[in-house]
Amino acid sequence: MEMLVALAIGILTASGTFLTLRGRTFPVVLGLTLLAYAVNLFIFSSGRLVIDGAAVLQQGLPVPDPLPQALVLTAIVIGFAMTAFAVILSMRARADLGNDHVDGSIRSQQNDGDQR
Amino acid sequence: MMDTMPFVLELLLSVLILFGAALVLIGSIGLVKLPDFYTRLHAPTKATTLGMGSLLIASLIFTSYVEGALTVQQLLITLFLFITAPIAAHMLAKTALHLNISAHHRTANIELQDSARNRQVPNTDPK
Amino acid sequence: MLMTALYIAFALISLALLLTVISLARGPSIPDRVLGLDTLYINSIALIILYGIAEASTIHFEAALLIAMLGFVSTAALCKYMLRGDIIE
Amino acid sequence: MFARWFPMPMQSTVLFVAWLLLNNSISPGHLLLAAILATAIPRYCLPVQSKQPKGHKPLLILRYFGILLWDIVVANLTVAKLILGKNQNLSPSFIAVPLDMRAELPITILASTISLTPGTLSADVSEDRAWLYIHALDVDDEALLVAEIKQRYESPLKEIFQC
Amino acid sequence: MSHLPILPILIPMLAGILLLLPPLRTTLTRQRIASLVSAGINLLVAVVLLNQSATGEVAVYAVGDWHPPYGIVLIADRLSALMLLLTAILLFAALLYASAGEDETGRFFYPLMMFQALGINGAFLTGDLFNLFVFFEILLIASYSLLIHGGGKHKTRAAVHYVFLNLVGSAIFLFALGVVYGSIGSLNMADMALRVRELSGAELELAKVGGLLLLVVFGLKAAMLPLQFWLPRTYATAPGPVVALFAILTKVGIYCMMRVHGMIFGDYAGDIADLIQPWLWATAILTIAIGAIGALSSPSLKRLAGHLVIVSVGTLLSALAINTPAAISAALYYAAHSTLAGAALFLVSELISEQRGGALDMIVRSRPVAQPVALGITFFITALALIGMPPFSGFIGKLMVMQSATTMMQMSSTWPTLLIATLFALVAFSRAGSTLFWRATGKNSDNIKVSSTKYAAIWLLLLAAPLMSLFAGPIVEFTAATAAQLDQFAQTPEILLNGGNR
Amino acid sequence: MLYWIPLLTLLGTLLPLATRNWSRTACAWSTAILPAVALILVVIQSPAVFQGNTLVEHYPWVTQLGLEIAFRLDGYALLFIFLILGIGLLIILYARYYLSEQDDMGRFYAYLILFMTAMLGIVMSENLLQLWAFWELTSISSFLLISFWSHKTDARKGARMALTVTGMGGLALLAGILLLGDTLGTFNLTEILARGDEIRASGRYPIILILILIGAFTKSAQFPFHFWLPHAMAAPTPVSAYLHSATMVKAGIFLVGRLYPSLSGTDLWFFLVTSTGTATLLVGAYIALFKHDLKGLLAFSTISHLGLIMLLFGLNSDLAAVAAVFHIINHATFKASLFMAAGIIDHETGSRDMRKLNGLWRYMPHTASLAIVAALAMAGVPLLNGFLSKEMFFNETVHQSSLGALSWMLPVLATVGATFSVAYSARFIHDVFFNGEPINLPRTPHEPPRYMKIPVEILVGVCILVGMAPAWVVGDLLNNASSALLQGDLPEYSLSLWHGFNIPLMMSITALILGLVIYNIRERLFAFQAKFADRDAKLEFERLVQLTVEAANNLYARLETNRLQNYVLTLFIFTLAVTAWPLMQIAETTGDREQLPPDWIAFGGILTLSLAAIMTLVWHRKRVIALISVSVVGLIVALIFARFSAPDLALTQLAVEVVTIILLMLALFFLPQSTPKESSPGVVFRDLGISIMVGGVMATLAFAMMTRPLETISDFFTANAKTGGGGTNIVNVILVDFRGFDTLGEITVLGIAGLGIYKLIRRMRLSLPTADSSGRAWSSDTHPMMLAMVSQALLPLALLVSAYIFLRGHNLPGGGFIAGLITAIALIQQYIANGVFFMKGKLRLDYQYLIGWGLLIAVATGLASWMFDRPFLTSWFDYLNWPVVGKFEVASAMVFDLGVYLTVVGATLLILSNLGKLSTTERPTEGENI
Ligand code: NA
Ligand code: NA
Repeated sequence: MEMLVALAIGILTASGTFLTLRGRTFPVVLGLTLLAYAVNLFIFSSGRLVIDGAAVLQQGLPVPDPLPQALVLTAIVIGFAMTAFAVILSMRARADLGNDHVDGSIRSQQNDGDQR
Repeated sequence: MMDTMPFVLELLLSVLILFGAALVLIGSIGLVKLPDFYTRLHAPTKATTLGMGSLLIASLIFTSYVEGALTVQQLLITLFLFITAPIAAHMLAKTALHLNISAHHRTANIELQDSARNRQVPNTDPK
Repeated sequence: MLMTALYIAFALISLALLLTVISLARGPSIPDRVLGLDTLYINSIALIILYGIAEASTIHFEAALLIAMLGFVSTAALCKYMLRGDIIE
Repeated sequence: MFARWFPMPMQSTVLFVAWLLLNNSISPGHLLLAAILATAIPRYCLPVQSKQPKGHKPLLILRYFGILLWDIVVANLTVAKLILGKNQNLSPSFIAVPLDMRAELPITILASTISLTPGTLSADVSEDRAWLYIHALDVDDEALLVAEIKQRYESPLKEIFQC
Repeated sequence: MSHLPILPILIPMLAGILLLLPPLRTTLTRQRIASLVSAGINLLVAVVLLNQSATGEVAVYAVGDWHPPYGIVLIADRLSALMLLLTAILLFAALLYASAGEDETGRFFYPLMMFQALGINGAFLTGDLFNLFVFFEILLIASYSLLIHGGGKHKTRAAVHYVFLNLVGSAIFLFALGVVYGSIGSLNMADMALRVRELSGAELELAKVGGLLLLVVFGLKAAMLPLQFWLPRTYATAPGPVVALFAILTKVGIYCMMRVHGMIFGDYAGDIADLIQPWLWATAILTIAIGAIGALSSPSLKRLAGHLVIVSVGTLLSALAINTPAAISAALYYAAHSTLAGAALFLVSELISEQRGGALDMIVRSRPVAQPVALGITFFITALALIGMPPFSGFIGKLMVMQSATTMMQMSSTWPTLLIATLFALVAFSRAGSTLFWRATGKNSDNIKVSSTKYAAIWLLLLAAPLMSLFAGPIVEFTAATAAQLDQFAQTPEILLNGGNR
Repeated sequence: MLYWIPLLTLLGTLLPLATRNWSRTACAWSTAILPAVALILVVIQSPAVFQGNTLVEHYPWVTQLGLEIAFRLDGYALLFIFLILGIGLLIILYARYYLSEQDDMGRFYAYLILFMTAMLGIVMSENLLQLWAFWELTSISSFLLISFWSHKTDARKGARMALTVTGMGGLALLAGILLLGDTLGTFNLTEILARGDEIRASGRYPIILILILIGAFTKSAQFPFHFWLPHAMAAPTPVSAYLHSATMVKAGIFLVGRLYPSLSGTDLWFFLVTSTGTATLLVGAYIALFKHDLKGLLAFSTISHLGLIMLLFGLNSDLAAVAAVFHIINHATFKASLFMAAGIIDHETGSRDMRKLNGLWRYMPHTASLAIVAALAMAGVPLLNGFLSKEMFFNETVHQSSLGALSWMLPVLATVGATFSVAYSARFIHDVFFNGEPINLPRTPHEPPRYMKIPVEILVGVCILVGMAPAWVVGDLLNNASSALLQGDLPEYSLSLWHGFNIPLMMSITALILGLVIYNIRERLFAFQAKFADRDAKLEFERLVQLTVEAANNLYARLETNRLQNYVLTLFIFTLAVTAWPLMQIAETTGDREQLPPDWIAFGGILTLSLAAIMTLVWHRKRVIALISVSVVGLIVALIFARFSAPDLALTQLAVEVVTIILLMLALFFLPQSTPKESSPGVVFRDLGISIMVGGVMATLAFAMMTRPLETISDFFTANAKTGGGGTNIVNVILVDFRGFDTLGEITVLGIAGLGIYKLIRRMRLSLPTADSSGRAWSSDTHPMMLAMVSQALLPLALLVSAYIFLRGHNLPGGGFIAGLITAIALIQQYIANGVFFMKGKLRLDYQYLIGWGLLIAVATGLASWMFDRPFLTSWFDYLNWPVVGKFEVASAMVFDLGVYLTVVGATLLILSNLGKLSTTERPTEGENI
C-alpha cells in the first residue's frame, strides 16, 4: 500500500512540476494545484498510513497520527487562498499585458518596456 | 458483531450490496459502450439512482442494526441525489444540444435537435 | 458472506471507477468528459457507502453527502461554462 | 402571523425533518435546534426564492411519489437491460411533449420525473414553456409515450398545483 | 502573567482587522491616524522587548497554554527582539511616508501593511516550525497584495513572477516540513534540536534532506544565489513605502537560517552538525559577486538598490558560513545596518523619481530634481552608508564581517569579494549620483510639492547610519551577547522547553 | 584635548553653510575662524612636541574591533598639521577673490574645510582603522571639491576618476591594515611602530606591504596610477593649489613615512618604492614639459616631485628619509604658490594656454616676479629651498649601493629627472612672462586684487627664507619631524647651503645646463612627441569603466533572463542538487515498519489518480479538459484521505476542490481556451526529465518515511483531546485548540487573499468573449429555468447541512472551515443559477465586513483568555444541562470556529461574487478607494 501512495505522490509531483515549468499562466496554476495535492498527500504520509483507524476517539481502534492531518488541513486552506490569488492575478496579467504569458510578453518581444 | 448477524439479514444486505454495485458498474459500462452522447447520458443518471438507492438502503439497514437504533441519514443523501441527478442530466443534454453534438444517425426525429437547441416550437417537417 | 459480497462489490466499483475514467479520457466531446466526471462523483459516493459498511462506521456519510451536493454544483457550473462561458453573470 | 414566521411552510417542514434525519435523534435539544433552524433559514432564504404556486392535496403528492419510486425501479432495470444489450437494438429518438402547465416548479418536477423514469430524459423546454423536449433511449411508439407521460405524471401535477 | 511576547503579533493584527471595519475604514484620515498610532505602539512594544531581552531574559510564551513541545510557543529572546525592533522602525517609517499620498492609490493599503507586519513579526517570534510556515504565508500573501498596490503594467508583470515563484517555494517548504516531521517527529524547534541528536541511519539522512530543503526555502526568501534573480525587478516596481517594509523580507530568510539551522542543524547537532555551511560558502561569494555585477549594470536607482540588497544578503551569508559567534554577531549588526539603509535608499529613489518627470529614477540625463540640496544630501548620506564608507554604519558592519574571518582561507575568499563589491558599489553610486543630480538639462518643474513628511520618514531611517556607528560599542556588545545566546540555545535547547530563563 | 583640532575644523564646515548668504568677505572670515583657532591650539601644544614628546589620546569607540578614537601629535604630524592649516588658511583667503559671484561660496568652503578635517584626521590618527576612515573621507571630500563645477562634464568625470582610483587604493589599504592588525593583534600606531621587526618577520609581510603601498601610491599619484591627478585640475584652482601641493597627494607620502619604521628596511621595500618613485619622477618630469596648459604642467611636475620623495623613502636610508621630509616642506610651499599664481593668471587673462600667454611680465610684474621665484625654486636653483632638498636627494642617490654594480644608474636617472624639471620650469617662466606679446587673450591682463597676492607672497617668502637660512627657519621642525618619523636618533646631517664642490653640486649644474638646452630645442622635442598619439588618460579610464559596465551588463543579461520558467527551473534544480547527496546515503529505502497490504479500491483509486494526473499533463493545452482532469485528481485525493481514516481532510479537500474549479472556470472564461505549443522538444524533454526527478525524489522520501516507525509528539494530543480540548475529533481539537494559533493565521491568510484579490479585480478591464473557442455564439438561455428552480430549492438544505457540519465539528468530522465553504458554495450556486442581478441586494451581507468580523471574533476568543490570566487562545469548555434541552457542551473553541466560519464565507464570496461582477454592469467603479 505504501508503495502505491508513494507512487501517487511521485506522479502528482512530477506532473505538477512539469506544468509549473510551462510558459502560460493557466497551466502553471494547474501545476500549482497538482503540486498542492501532492504536498498534502506527502505531509499526510509523514504521519504513516493507518487503515480502519478511528477518525475520532473511540475505544479499541488504532488512532492515526492526527497532527499531520491538522497540518494538511491548514495547508489545504492556505493553498486554496494562494491558488485563488494566482488565478485572479493571471486574469489581471491578461488584462494589463494583453497576453497570458508568465513573462507578460511572448518570447519575441521579451523585455519590452521592462527597463525599470 | 457481523458474525452474530442473522442469516436472513446478512443475505438481504449482501443481495442489496451486490445489486447496487452491479447497477453502478452497468452505469459506467453504458458510459463506455453506448453509441452517442444522448444515449450515454441515460446510463449513469438512471442506473446509478437505483444502484445508489439500494446501496444506501443496505447501509441504512446495516448501520441501524449495528447502532441498535434506526439511522436514516442515508435518506438525505438519496434525496439529494434524486433531486440533482435529473437536473444535472438536463444541463448536460442542454449543453450537448447547444454544442451541436450530433446524435446517433439512427435517432428518430433528429431534426428536433435544432428546435430544441433554439428552444422553439417543434418544426417536424423533415430537412 | 457479507464480507465476500463487500469485496466483490468493491471490485465492481473499482472497475466502474476505471471505466468511467476511461470514458472521461476518451471523450470525445467535452460534455462526454463532464458526464464522466459526474458519474465519477456518483461512483465515489457508492465507494464511500460500501466503505462505511465495511468499516461499520458512519463517519464518512458527510463526505458522501458533500459529494452529492458538490458534484451537482460542479457539473452545473461546467455546463453553464460551456453554454454561456461566464458562469456568474 | 403564521405566514410571517413560516413564509415557506413546506420548506420549514422539510428542514425540520432533515435536521432530525441528519442527527438521527429526536432529543428535545435537537427538536429545539431543528425548530430554530427551520424558522431561521427560510426567513433568510426568502429573498432568493422566486414566487411559485403552492402545492395542495398532500395525499396526492404522496401517491405521486409512490408511483415515481416504482417507475424508477422499473426504469433502472429496463435501462440496465438496454445497456447490456446490443447497441443495434436501440432505437433512440427525440420527442417533443406539449405541456399544459406553464409554472416553473411543476414543469421542473415533471421534467425531473421524466428524467428519472423509463428510458427518457428531459433535454430542454421551449422558450414559451409549451414544449418539453425529451430524448428517449428506445421507443417504438412516440404517441403512446407522450400520452403516458401526460396522464401518468402531468395530470396529477396539474391537480397538485392547481394550474 | 506577561503577554508582552505576543503583542507584536496581536497589535498589527487587531489594527489590520479594525481598519477593515467601521468606524476606522470610512475615512482616509482615520485610517492614517489609526495605523500610525498602532505602528507607534508596536514600536514602543519592540523597544520594551529589546530592553527586557537585553537583560538576558528569554520569554517563552505558550500560546493556548499548551506547553512545548506540544503547543506553539513564541520565543522572545535577544535575536527576535532585535528583528522586531527593525521591523517596527521600518513599518513606522513606511506608513509615515505613505501617509503623504502613497496610500490613496489603491484600497486596503493600511490593513495590508499591518498584516504584512503581522506576518513578519510572527516569523521572528515563533518557536514552532509549522507555525513559521503559516507566518511566512501571511507575510507572502500580504506582500503579493501590496506589490500590486497602485496598479500598472510593470507591477503586474513583476507580481506574476514573484507570486508564482514563491508559490512553488511554499510547496517546497511543505515538502520540507513533511520530511522533517516524518523523520524527527516534532515541530517545536528546541524539541527537534534535542531529537535530531538521537537520529541515525536513514532517519538521519531524511532529516538532512529536510534541513537542506529548508535551506532552499529560506534561500529563496533571502534572495540567495541562484534564487535571487526575482528581487531587483520586483523591488523596483513595488511602491516605495511597501519596498521599504520589504527591506526586512530578505532578512527573514537569513534569520530563519540562524534560528532553524543554527539551533536544529547547528554546531551541536551531532552527526548532522553544520548541515548548510558547506553550501553557504560558494553561494555567499557568488551572491555578492552577482549582486555587485548587477549593481554596476543597473539602469535605474531602484534596481541598483535591489542589487545592493543582494550584496548585503551575500555578505550575511558569508558571515553565516564562517559561523562563529563573532561572525553571527557581525551578521546581526550588518543586517540591522543594511536593512535600515536599504529601506532609506528605496524611499530616496521614490522621492527622486517623483521629481524627474518621465525619467523617474532611470540613470539618464533629464530635467534637474526640484530640491537638489535637500535630496542631494539625503542621497549622499544614504549612498555612503550603503557603500560602507566611514563614518557611517556600513563601515563598521563591513569591518565586523571582515574581521570575523580568521583563517587565511576565510580571509582570502571573503575579503576580496567584499572589497571588490564595495568598489563596484562606489563606482555605481558615483555614476548614478552624478547623472541623477548633475547631468541635468532644462528647467526643473517648480510645481512639484514635496511634503516634509516624506523626508521625516527617510531621515527616521537614515539617522541609524550615524547613530549605529556612533554607538557601535554598545550595539556590538548586544549583538555579541545575542550570538552567545543563540549558541547557548543550540547547545542546551532544554532552556526553551522549560519556559525560558532569566 | 587633541581631538579638538579636527573637531574644530569639522564644526568649521557648518559656519560657511550658515553664512553663505552673508557678504563673500564675511563668509570667508567666518570660514577662517575655526581653522585659525585650531592652528593656535596646535601652536600651544607644539613646545611639548619640540621637546621630542609624543602626545597620544585614546577614547573607546568599538573596542571589540580594535577601533578607537585615538589621536597622536608628534613632530611628523606637527609638520603636516602646519602645512594643512597654514596653507589651508592662505587658500581660504585666496579663494575669496578667486571664486566668482555665481559660485556657491558657502558650499565651496564647507567642502574645503571638510577636506581639511579629513587631512588633519589622517596625520593625527593613532589608530590605523581610524586613519583609514579619515583616508576615505579625503577621497569623498576631494570628490566634492573636484566636481565643484558639476555642470562641466570634465569636472564630473575627473572627480569620478579620482574617487574611483583613490577609492580602490583605499580598499587595498584597508585590507592591508586589517591584515597588519590581525598579525599584531593591535591597530595602535605606537605599538605597530615599535614592533616593525615582528611584521617584517611575518610571512604575511609581503602581502601587507603591497596592499598598503597600493593605497599610498594611488593616493600620491605614483606611476602607473598617476593618470587621475591631471584631470583633477578641472577643479577650481584653489582646490588644486591645496590638494595637489600640500595635502591630498601628500597623504600617500605621509603614510609611507608614517609606517617607515614598521615596513621599510627590506629589499622588497627598496625595490617597490624606489622603482615606483623613479618611474614617477621621470614620467612626470618628461610629460610636464609638453603640457601647454599651465595647470597641466604643474600637475605633472607635482607627480614628478612626489615620485622624487617616494624614491627617497625607498632608499632605506635614514638620511634619505630626512631629505624626503625636507622636500615635502619645500615642494608644498613652492607648488602651492605656483598653483595660486597660475590661478591668478587664469583669473586675469581668461586663459591657461602657454601658447597664447606671452610677455605677461609687462602687464603683471608683481605676480610675475613671485611666480618666477617660485618656479626657480621648483627648478632647484641655489638660494631657494628647492635647491637644498634636491642637493640632499642627489647626495642620497649617489651614496646608495643597493643595486650593486648598477648603483650608478640611480644618480644618472635622478639627474635626468632634474634636467627635465629645469626645462619645464624654464618653459613656465619664459613662455608665460616673456617670449613676445600675448595672442588674442579673452581679457587684457592686469594685476589681481591686492589680497589675492598675499598668500603667494607669504609662501614665496618662505621659499626664499628657507633657501637662505634653512637651519634657522625649519631646522627644528625638520629635526622633530624626522626623528618622529624614524622613531629613533637622527643621522648626522647639516642644512648648510655650501657643502663644497661635490658630485651633487655637479649633478645640479649639469641638470641646469642640460635643462636650458632642452628648453631651447623644445620645438623639435614637441615635434618628436607629436609623433606619438597623445593618449588621454580620462578617455582611457572612461573606456575602461565603460567596458567594465558593458561586461557587467552582458554577463548579467546572460545570467538574468527575466524569464519565470528559468527561475522555477533553477529552483527545482537547486532543490534536486541539495537533496541528492543525503538520499544517496540511504542504504535501504524500505524500512522495517510493517506495510499495509494493497487492495482493490486503493489500486483502482491510485490508477485513476495517476491517469487523471497524466491526462492533465498531456492535455494541459486543451484547458477545459485539463480542468476536468484536475477535478478528478482532487476527488480521488479526497477519497484517499477518507480511505486512510482522515474524514476531515476528505471533507475539506472536496469543498476546496469545488470552489477552486469554479474559480478556474471563471478565470478560463477570460483567458485563452488553449495554450499554444511553444516549448521546443528539447525543452519539453528537459522539463520532463527534471519533473520526473523531482517526483522521484518526493516519492522516495515518502516511501522511506512511511516504511519506518516514528516516535512523535502526537500521543499527547490523542491523550488530551477530550480531557483538555473537550472534543473527540482530535484533528479538529488540534485545529481550534492545540494549534489554534495556526488556524488563526490560516484564516488570516484567507482574509488577506480576499482583500488582495479584491484589489486585483477592481482595476481589471477585460473584454468579454462573445463566442466560445470554436466561434459558436453563447447560448441565449442565460439562466436555465430548471437549474434556477432546483438551486433555490437546495439552498435551505445546504445551509442546514453547513449548520450541521459546523455544530458537530468539535466532536465529529466537520467544523467551521468546511461549514463555511459549504455555505459559500451554496450561495455561489445561487449566483450561478440565478445571476448577479437576481442576487443583488437580496443577501444582506457585506463580505468585507464578514471577513473583518470573522477575524475579530477569532482574535477576541483568544483575548478572552487574558481575563483568566491565561495565555492567548487558551480554550475553555463546559457541559451545561438545561431543562428540556438536556446536556450539551459549550466551548470557547466553538466561538473561535464561528470566526473561522465567517471569515471563510466572507473571503470566498468576496472573491467569487466580485469576480462575477467583472462581466456584468456591476463592474466596480473607479475613484472611491477607501
Ligand atoms: Na483549518
Ligand atoms: Na474540522
